[in-house]
Amino acid sequence: MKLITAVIKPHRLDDVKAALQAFGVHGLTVTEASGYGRQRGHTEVYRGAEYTVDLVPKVRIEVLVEDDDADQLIDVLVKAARTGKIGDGKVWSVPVETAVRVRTGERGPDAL
Amino acid sequence: MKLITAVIKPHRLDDVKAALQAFGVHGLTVTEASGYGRQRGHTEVYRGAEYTVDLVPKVRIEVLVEDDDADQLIDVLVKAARTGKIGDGKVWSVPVETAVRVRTGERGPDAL
Amino acid sequence: MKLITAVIKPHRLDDVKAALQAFGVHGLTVTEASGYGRQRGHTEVYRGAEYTVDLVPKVRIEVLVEDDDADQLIDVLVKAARTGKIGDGKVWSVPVETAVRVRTGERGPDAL
Amino acid sequence: MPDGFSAGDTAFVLICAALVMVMTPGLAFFYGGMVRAKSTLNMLAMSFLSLGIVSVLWVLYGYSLSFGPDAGAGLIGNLDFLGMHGIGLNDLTGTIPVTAFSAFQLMFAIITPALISGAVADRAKFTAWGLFIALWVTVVYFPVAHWVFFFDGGNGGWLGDRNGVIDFAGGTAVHINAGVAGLALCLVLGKRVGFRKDPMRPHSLPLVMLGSGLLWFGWFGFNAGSALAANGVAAMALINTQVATAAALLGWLIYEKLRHGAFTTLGAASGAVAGLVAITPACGSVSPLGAVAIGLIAGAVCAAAISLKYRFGFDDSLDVVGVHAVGGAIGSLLVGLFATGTVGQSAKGLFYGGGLEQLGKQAMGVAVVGAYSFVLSWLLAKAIDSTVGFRVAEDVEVAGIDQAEHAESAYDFSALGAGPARITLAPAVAVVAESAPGTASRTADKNAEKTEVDV
Amino acid sequence: MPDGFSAGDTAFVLICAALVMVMTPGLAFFYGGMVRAKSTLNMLAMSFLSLGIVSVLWVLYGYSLSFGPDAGAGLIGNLDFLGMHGIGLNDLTGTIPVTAFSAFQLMFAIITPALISGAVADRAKFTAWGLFIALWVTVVYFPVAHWVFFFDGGNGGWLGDRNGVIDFAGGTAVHINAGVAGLALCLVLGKRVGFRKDPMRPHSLPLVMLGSGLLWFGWFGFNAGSALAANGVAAMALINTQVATAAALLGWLIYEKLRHGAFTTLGAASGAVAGLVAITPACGSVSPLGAVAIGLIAGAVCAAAISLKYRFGFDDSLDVVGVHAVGGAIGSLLVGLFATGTVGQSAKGLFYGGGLEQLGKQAMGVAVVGAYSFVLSWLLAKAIDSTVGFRVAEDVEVAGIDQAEHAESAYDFSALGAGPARITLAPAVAVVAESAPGTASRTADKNAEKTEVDV
Amino acid sequence: MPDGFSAGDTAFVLICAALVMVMTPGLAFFYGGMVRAKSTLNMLAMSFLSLGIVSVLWVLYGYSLSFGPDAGAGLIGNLDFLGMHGIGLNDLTGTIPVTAFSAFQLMFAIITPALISGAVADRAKFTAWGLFIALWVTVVYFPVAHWVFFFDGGNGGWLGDRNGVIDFAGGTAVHINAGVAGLALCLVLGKRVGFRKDPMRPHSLPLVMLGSGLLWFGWFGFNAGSALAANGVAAMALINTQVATAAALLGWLIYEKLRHGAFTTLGAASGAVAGLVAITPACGSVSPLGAVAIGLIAGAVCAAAISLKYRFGFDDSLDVVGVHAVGGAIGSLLVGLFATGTVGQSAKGLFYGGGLEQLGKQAMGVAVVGAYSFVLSWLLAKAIDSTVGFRVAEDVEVAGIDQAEHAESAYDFSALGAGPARITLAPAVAVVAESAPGTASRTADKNAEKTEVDV
Ligand SMILES: Nc1ncnc2c1ncn2[C@@H]1O[C@H](COP(=O)(O)OP(=O)(O)O)[C@@H](O)[C@H]1O
Ligand SMILES: Nc1ncnc2c1ncn2[C@@H]1O[C@H](COP(=O)(O)OP(=O)(O)O)[C@@H](O)[C@H]1O
Ligand SMILES: Nc1ncnc2c1ncn2[C@@H]1O[C@H](COP(=O)(O)OP(=O)(O)O)[C@@H](O)[C@H]1O
Repeated sequence: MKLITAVIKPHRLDDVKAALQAFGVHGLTVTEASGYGRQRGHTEVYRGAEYTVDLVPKVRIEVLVEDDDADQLIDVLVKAARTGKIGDGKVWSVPVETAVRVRTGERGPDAL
Repeated sequence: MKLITAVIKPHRLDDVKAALQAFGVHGLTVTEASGYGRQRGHTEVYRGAEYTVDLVPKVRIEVLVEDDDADQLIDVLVKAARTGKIGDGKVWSVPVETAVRVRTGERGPDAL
Repeated sequence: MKLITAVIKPHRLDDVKAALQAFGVHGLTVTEASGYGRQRGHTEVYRGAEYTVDLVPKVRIEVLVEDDDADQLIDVLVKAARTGKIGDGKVWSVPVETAVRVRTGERGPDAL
Repeated sequence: MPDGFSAGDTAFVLICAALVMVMTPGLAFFYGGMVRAKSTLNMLAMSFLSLGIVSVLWVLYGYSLSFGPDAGAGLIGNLDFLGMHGIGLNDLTGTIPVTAFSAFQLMFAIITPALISGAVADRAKFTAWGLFIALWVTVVYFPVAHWVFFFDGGNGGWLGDRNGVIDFAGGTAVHINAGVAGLALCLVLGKRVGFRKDPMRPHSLPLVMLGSGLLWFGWFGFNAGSALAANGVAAMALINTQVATAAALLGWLIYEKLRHGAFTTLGAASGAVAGLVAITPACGSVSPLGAVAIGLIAGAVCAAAISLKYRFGFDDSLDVVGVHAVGGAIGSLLVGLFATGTVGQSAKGLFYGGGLEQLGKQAMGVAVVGAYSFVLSWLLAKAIDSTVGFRVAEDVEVAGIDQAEHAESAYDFSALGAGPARITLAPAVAVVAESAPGTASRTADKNAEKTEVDV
Repeated sequence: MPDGFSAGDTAFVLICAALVMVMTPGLAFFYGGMVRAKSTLNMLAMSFLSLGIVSVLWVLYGYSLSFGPDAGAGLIGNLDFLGMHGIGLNDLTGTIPVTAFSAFQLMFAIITPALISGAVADRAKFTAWGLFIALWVTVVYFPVAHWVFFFDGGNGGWLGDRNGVIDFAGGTAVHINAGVAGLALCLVLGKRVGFRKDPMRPHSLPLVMLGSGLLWFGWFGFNAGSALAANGVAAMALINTQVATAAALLGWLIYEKLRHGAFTTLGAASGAVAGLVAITPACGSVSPLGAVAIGLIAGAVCAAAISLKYRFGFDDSLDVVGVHAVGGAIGSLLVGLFATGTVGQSAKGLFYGGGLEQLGKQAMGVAVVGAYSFVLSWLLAKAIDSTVGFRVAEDVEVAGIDQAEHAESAYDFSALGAGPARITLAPAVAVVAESAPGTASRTADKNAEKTEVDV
Repeated sequence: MPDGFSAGDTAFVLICAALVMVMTPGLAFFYGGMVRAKSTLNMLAMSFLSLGIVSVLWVLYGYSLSFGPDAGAGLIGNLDFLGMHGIGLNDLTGTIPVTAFSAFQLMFAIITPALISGAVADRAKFTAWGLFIALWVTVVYFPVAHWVFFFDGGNGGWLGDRNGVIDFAGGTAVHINAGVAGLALCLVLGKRVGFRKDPMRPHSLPLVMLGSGLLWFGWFGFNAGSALAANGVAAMALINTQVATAAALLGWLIYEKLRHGAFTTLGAASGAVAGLVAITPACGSVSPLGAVAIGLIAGAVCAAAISLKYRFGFDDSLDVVGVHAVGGAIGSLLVGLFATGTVGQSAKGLFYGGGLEQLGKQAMGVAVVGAYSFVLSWLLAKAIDSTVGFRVAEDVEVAGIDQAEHAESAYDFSALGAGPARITLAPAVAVVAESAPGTASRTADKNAEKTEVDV
């Protein structure tokens, strides 16, 4: 099994979720994150002190998938998340040794 | 070494932490997350506009363990997190190549 | 490629970011987290009820790097994050199979 | 306007009515900040509901039952003023229009049941709460207000006018009354899930401080306004209110530092409220120095009293008993010691040569109101609980009562304004579509859904 | 002070002026809590800007245009009082200093444009908004206030003084006026990005409740103060305000429970405001029972009216039309039914044997103010939009208008107080350095940067 | 009540006292929102502590030192009124009860030290702060109030009554006094850890706006109430307060837009406060147009002045110097230019043909109060610092002073109400257990623990 992690722009989450559902993904886990990269931050001013905020809000998505679906799922995810503007984010996959569904104790594919 | 990641119901965190301590785990890292899956969300109403909130609050736990303890730890964790109701969550493990304790620079098992 | 994950003290983030930039890292992803470990928490009192808060705020950093830079990057990161006091945190690395830049679809090293 | 009318007194009482009104939102924030984020809205809504229900009942019959001509023995007013009928624009109560007096007193009737809500935080069905407010003000507050606040030259209320119990602004009628009712209510509803086990720290102390600030501010209207005139008594009541509150704030902080090792902001806010409660019955009869003494005592004693709920195991969630019942009793009884006889009235307390007589009267007032309120409140709560049911389901409580009872979330600070929890607005369309099955069904199985939420 | 002066009335009106002033911050919180966190500050700033601009214009010429001697036909005041020149310290309006009356009326002029801002939440250029306020009060509010509020024995404003339209405290001049202007404005600006599609739930309902609490509190000054004296009429206006608001709160909650299955706190707050709006024109002419009726009707009807924007597809973001235009019209018309003729004035409504005459006058008032305000507001908005531009860029709106227009974030709750978003203070040094290229440049390409922010 | 008594004036001053009281919580929110979340509670608590301590001292001896019969040379009051003894219920100050005047003035004494707290945000030991308040009001505020506010037909305070320094409501006695004391305090305590390096942006601007709104509201009581009567002067003071504040809000925004490229909400709030400060000494002697001028100047100048701390490197954390010292000085001096001689008093300013005389007096007032306050405040701070110590440990400051000094967290918005930080309630049991070793020990090694927290 694989764990696909994606760091994307927050306002793309809806579309990504929809695309993954369409693709047949039954679940995913989301965390709020911030990213530093090519995308510039912005400036804020408080009583004359100007601050540059160089981390921008991102959303981090984790999806467990069976090995065979991994590549296709990555493509689906990337397509749904893309705006073409700097800061669209990254997607990566790592190998998973075991996955368990807490409720039932099922392992492997059945855990999804 | 292995990294065990668990996504569970927030109100199980106490028991899981206790169980892991009992099992001999010296530390863990927790992040607030939200999950989408079989568990349904709920409806909210604001001035006549009804919203369906389909992500539910979850807690994400990460624990580094030595290879030999991994399976047993997963069992302990799953048992402690289980309520038997839909939405109990997932636990998965991935292989870790190196782990370092920042304070001392110790590596491998000593880092835990 | 490797994914380096670091859990550090929040007020070290600036220095770590600076050190990584100097090292040539072009991006990273940050999440707020809480950690349980050797570092003690603190006590709070609300109308006579004393609570012990045993999770302490941490910051979780994720960096994708090419295999050859991994070890060096870990050293840089550990040095920058260190205060020498209990609670400095952990750094670990896991193998990454594919990494994609959402904006362009570039894969592998080019995705960074 | 007729002879005897005073524009100055009217201006004062009308503004004081506005000040007392703002106490109820203030209380809502004071309470709302103390609960967990997942039940904040319910806490706020319980107070706002009192604003809604009591105001309407007051016009319909509340004013008449409380301040209509005595129906006999000083127990209750008659029905002459149903619907506030027959009250002329220029009829006076003392030097002010009757309507001004009625508006001022209405605000007292609103905040009293609102005070009770703190005892049943996180777990009361909203409809049951509304029902309770309506019944409680009718059978408890209106009569008690008549006993204590209705003066008619010896033919008024039996406690105040006929038996000389001194309660300048409501230590018995408002605070003991509400505090004891809170005890009855939390006994009937039972403890919150996780009481003494789960963490239940306040989700926003700045909100609590805001509430205490508005309460303190509005309380000047509550106490000084009770002079019903802008005169020396009002001025004395006002400064006594300020210094007693300040002293209680210090008293609570000192107790806390000694007992728990820290000066907490929640302690400062709680001490201030305890002082406001304690000086309420006394502000019209003591000196500023007496007020300081009353405040110090009330602050320290209430700080200690709130731990009773742990010793005896009743879940008076936001310490309505420890602060309002205890604080109200302290203030009412201390009148018997500190009344100078030279401020609002002539009865002297023990320390001013008045002997024990007034103390006895005060004790009677405390006992009578406390006993009556406890019994009636307990019966009402039981009746409601065994009919419509007073408490929400356990999983609703665990998920947070706001979701099930109000279908809202108090906060959403996420970058996009929708939180990690994503939202689809489809139903908004349903709202406008003539046939809204989606809406219907969604609403229908809402409770079913609720049982899963966040658990 | 001269004969006819009343210290009591002056005290009352001065305090009422303070109460009305606090309504504008209250409105800011009511609106600010309803939008997403990323545009909260803009919402707050739009109201505070009105405090700034209108106060200055009022002194310069606003008071004179509104309450200067009639320039002809009751359409507008003349320029006698430019700069409030020639108003003696002891000159009186009725029984109070002219300055007191002027200060009281100023607060009305401030909140009216602020009310409009709710219709254009999240998307209006701040400079354009400031320009709109200045022009709008000049060509719309000041004249309309003259029509409705300026009484001069038959030589005053043409609606109120000359044609007997009853608007005690501003149902037409303030609420219909602002509500209709809001409609014009949101039509010109267009819908928010994602209207009816994206989640746009309130980011802080406690902030909304705070706003509604302050509005309710300040509104006593607004309505009772409009009697311009501390007398029986003021007292009646005050109690009517309280009970109508309470009834509307209940009316809205009931409608919502039936239609959407939940009693929401936002509904309680919205109902209260709807009630305050509806009773505003009527509080000086109806009985408490009449006020209850008006409140119940207003609460339920406004709760239904807010869905109009979905049916007709205009993005009146915070329901200025549904609450203020509709609520103001309801209250103004119901005066024609519920006026008793025994409170503030003698005209009787239909239910009190007055026939349809007053109702006709009321209808005219509603129609005239509504039509005038809509046309003028639409023209002003168009003019501004086609010159300086009224709306921010789409990516700015998506990123949150606060960043681009105010260079601030409303909240930062992170452990370190800088949020995951790290900050460098270099520019603070630049601020003091004589040559601040860093600052300059940074400021220069700010908009460029903005276009990337958080999108 | 005796001859000369006015119910209208009494009503006015009593309500104004309540308005001034609410300024201190308002200030707490204004300051509390500007600091990082981890030190919000300490910021709030510093203001509330002033409410507690000063009120009690006022009754004990503060009123007597400030407003007791002059002890000589107009330097200080005597001890005739210790414990407010011997003040009859109906004794009058002018047309109002002495108690009303005393209560009104007490509120001034409370907010002045609270204003100072902004200069030492995030780092002052709470006990040391309490000690400072007590000493400072005793040796600085009470005497200075006597100099400026005590009038006794030429035998009163040496600045106001004897030398004609015009300070209607406290530009010197309150604002310069507090502002300069803030400078002394932050010099003694030193800079915050990370000053000019770490991000220190406000954690909640809505809280700041709430504070500014309450300050603006309460300030009407502060300024208009200083007329001590509901008359033409009070009305003029009120409208001047409104328009000067509005103009200053605009002045600050314009400066900021030109200098930093954005209209910030914090700038709007800060400008409003700067305007309120500047008009305080002048509201009783200038015209509305003069008030607008004073406001515009104060807003722009203060906006520039706050950068002084960066140039000179003192950490006046929340700009007490830039806003209160500078704003107070501007207002006090401008009286010498804009006084019309026709409002509250007869002295004419330069622009009204009064020559430079009054300007000279004003300059003296500014210099005297500034110098006295700086020296005494510096000595007190030094004394406290070298005895009990004034500043918390560095790691406590880094972790957030709230944890160590108040053992609380300001917010907890997490789903479960316990935040990612889990909590065990064991001690709550300990609280009730007779022997509470757990509690004891936990309290004992609290500081030890603190040193690790979050660092
Ligand atoms: N090396 C990296 N490791 C982990 N996350 C990264 C890395 N580089 C970029 N990111 C994440 O991807 C986001 C987008 O990257 P950025 O360089 O801004 O734009 P783009 O991916 O379009 O080139 C960043 O905000 C960060 O969250
Ligand atoms: N494929 C997946 N990848 C990652 N996380 C998942 C996946 N499926 C479910 N989850 C997480 O597990 C949680 C519980 O899953 P759910 O399907 O609701 O219940 P259950 O696990 O009991 O069947 C979800 O809320 C989500 O956080
Ligand atoms: N086994 C573990 N798995 C995952 N994270 C851990 C583990 N042990 C510690 N951590 C993280 O590292 C942080 C620091 O660990 P701690 O034991 O407190 O100090 P130190 O690392 O200096 O010995 C913890 O707060 C936690 O976030």
